[in-house]
Amino acid sequence: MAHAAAMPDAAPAVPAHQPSAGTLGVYTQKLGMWVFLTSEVMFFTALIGSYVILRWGTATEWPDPTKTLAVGITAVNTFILICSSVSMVKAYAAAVHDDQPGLKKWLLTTVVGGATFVGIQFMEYRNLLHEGFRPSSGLFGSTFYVMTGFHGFHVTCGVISMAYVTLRAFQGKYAGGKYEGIETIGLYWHFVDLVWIILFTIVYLI
Amino acid sequence: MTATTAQASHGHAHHEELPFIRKYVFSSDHKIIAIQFMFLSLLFLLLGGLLAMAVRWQLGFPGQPLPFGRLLGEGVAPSGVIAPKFYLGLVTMHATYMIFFAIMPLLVGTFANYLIPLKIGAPDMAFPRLNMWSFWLMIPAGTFALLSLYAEGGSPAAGWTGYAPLSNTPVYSGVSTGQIYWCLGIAVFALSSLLGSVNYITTVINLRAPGMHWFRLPLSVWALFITAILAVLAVPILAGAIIMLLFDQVLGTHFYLPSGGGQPLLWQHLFWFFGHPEVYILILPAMGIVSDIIANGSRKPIFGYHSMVYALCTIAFLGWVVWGHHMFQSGMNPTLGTTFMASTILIAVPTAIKVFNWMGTMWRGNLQLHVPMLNAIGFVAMFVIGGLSGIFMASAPVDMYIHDTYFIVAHIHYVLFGGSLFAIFAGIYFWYPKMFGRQMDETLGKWHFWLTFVTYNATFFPMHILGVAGHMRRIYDPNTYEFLRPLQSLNTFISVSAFLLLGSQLPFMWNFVRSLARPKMTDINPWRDNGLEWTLPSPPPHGNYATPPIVLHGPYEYSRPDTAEDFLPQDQPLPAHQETR
Amino acid sequence: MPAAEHKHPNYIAIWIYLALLTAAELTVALLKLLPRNWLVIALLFLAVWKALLVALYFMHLKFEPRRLVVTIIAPLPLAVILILAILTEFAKQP
Amino acid sequence: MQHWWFPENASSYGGQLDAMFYVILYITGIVFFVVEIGLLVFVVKYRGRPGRKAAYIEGSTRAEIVWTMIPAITVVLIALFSQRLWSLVKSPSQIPADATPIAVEAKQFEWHFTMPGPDGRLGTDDDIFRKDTLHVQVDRDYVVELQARDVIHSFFVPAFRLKQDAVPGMTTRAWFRATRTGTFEIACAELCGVGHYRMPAQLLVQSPAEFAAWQAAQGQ
Repeated sequence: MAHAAAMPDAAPAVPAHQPSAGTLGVYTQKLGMWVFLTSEVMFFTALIGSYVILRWGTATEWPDPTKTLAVGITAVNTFILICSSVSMVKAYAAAVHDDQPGLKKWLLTTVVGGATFVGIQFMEYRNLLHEGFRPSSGLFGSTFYVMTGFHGFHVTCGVISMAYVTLRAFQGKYAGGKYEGIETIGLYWHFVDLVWIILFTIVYLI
Repeated sequence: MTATTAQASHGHAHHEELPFIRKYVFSSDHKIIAIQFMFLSLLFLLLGGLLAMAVRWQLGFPGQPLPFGRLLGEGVAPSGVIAPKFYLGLVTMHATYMIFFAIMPLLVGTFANYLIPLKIGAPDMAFPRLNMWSFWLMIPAGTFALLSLYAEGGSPAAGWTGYAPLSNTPVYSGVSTGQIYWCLGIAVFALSSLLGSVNYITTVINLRAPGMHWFRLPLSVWALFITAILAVLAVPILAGAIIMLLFDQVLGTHFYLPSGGGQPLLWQHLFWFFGHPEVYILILPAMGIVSDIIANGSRKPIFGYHSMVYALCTIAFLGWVVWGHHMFQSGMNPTLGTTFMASTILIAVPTAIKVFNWMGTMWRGNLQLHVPMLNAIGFVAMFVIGGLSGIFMASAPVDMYIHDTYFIVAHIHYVLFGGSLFAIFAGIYFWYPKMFGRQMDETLGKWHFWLTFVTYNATFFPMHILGVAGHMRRIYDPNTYEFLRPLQSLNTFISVSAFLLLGSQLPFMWNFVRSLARPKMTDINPWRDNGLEWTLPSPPPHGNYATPPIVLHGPYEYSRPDTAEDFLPQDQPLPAHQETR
Repeated sequence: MPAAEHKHPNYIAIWIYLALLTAAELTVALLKLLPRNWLVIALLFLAVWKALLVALYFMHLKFEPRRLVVTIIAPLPLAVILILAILTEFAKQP
Repeated sequence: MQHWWFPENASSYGGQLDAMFYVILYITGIVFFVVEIGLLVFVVKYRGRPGRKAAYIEGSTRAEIVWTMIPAITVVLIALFSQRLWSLVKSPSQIPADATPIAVEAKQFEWHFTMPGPDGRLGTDDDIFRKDTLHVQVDRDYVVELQARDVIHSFFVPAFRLKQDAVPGMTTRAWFRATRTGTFEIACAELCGVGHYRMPAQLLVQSPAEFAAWQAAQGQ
């Protein structure tokens, strides 16, 4: 689909399943995903930056998060998300090596991991709201819910897309070493994991 | 030059006939999407213009009933007289429609979509279905924006900049649902704009035709590419900021509310961190379009192609570190203000390079004063005024007096109307034949240009004087202030000019609609342009190029001494195999 | 295609690495092993370390063409400029 | 016609700010005429004629260096001069140490002024409170401490060329010295709600004698 050779006379003989690369040396879907991820970086910059500024730029009192939030269960949740990232790269490796059973297995693991994360976060929200910790509970509540909420929204979108990709994998759409779709959605998945690593530290632990 | 036939026997363009709804409604063809964007944003342009007329009526004839004003309803205009709250709604929604739903989709949605794949020799965008989503998301975004105008409790009244805490506290503004719709509309708009921009960047990087090196890209594509980079990085900041503004209203958060420990200035910083790159999103594509048209109209290579590209990049980069100049008088740290003043004033340098290079292009040319060229020259002439008045604001101490006065209103309109809109007109006249296969009427076009040019200046130039006299912006009735009363006659003059300015758009509207029914033209390259799009039939088929074109040289090979014609399309070989650029 | 494209690091090793770093974070944070400022610095350091592992190995930035990596990193200073500028702004307030 | 330009200046630094405005006006005016006349001349001189071919010129590095350097030097000079003035009007270190404080609280759609009594200090018993009227003495330094009760307002004294936003949740400062007596208008310059247009206040600059008499009258 992409014809992006830089020189008119230097179009190399491209093997059947190898995506072609443009100026930055990556195929189109992956490039598009990276461009999208840079914009996601800026989106989370707005949210995390506001948190940093409101917490450390002004002289207001800030409660100890480890006292309000359930750090233990969230640590487990963090671990689950990291695990789903690992299963995602295993799925990618399986796709590259055309290991179809492996691909299906690891994709399913990833979807289950992601869904578990969302489920646990949902329970956490329910408990917190029940205890009276709300978005309107001062700046801590405001920033907490907006940051983790939008992260959870991203995970949910990821789980839905992953479920779709898994369905396609079961239909054999990635057979023959066609790994591009898996790698591209994987980038998004790892990015969401990466954001959580930062959020877990600065929201729950500091 | 050879016209590529619509039916391709092999290669990329084996697109079977699609049903009407897939071809013209839920189309993933970048050209159809561009035209959809154009129709939608021209409607918003007209609506924004009508709101401006109501604003000008109140300022020109304060307290007089607006003609047909009773139609607006007693709630917003008792006995036809615009109420103060509705006035603020008009001001806010005029700017919101113009910036987010007219100028930006016209420049980016329309021209980026239409020109990028055609000009780089690509079959379509990198992600055609995302592109379709980018347009269809504009429908809910636009619907929210329209709903907010007539929402219960009044339309948003905090200005398009939505400064907190006025914007997020219904008690202070008297507006509730209107402001919420406004936030939702802009948030959805942000998503739409993001999908489009990701597409443009990926397309330019990966889908250029063989031989289309970076320094063989037309300046319009360069400008649209850099614009897309700005949008990808700036628009998410707006999305984040506006979501927090929304949550302050609906979830009871306190991001911008001092009562809960929040910071009103945080909103301003985030907004302008987006807002200044946004200003360049609104002008860089115009510069690119004008560069292409001026080179074509002058029948000369663009003067200093490389420095034009570097100037674009410099403006885009500096655009990130100047946002504080919107906040000189906000109570920001004066030392920070100094930094922002220095970076801001430096932008004058790359801007000056561009203006002088356009003049250099016209110098010793063979100027074809057709309608697109007239509008392009109009752009240069008017953009200079907007750029120069910017220096007054960039100087922080001078800004202290003219900040938030009509001086800044004049400035923004010289840049956005005199700049962007003239370029948009130029672009529409120029690419209309490619889009629809029909030429717009030249005589009506000239009438449109000259009437617009005169009434436009009569409307906006006196605003500088209002500003110097201290006339604040966004005030419902200047006569409350003793020192503004002598300006009433000037305000009336401006208003009458503004009505004539709207009237001057009638030839354009008629021309645009009427030309759709004119006979099809046979000439596929009426402007004798070098761009790849002019090697295709008009309108080009779905999938554009049957086989990828091979690009052999830069886009501005006009009037070469060694060619008989005064142009040389990019896929035609240079005489004697000379390698240029 | 260059061979580097499909280089697979030992993902399980990185998984263990990440798990250990997470455990280290929790220990430092919950037992409050360090004075407040040092605690913040240590935790941020650990978080960035983990994020880098994810970016380099899971998102295989380590194996991507350098020009892609540079392009992706280029906008990050903007984020830093934004936050630092606003922080200076509010720093002057009592 | 005289009202179609700056109101007559009445502050110590207003003259310098106006001078800066005129400097920029002259510089930009020259550029304006160069560009507009240039465009006009080109349009007439190089207008298309059949059979003529344009000159094939791709650019000129020397010309571009010239029109890069001239604007660059000019704007750097403008920035340097502006910086000096900016610091004079807004830098906290430039606020005269012995300036008399005035507390201004802006609310929708009123100005609340708290002026010190004869002791020259705020927060004492002789403070004078006025709504929408501010009394100051000519040739004396004042520092305005701005606060906002609800939304952002902007303290704008056109005759002083002074503008400073009042932001809820923080105190902003601005200083001035009136150089002539008279009654001037204070306006709100930041959109602050439905009554933004009707937020005028009076600023009375009085001679020392008048001011002392007024101040004494308040104490009774």
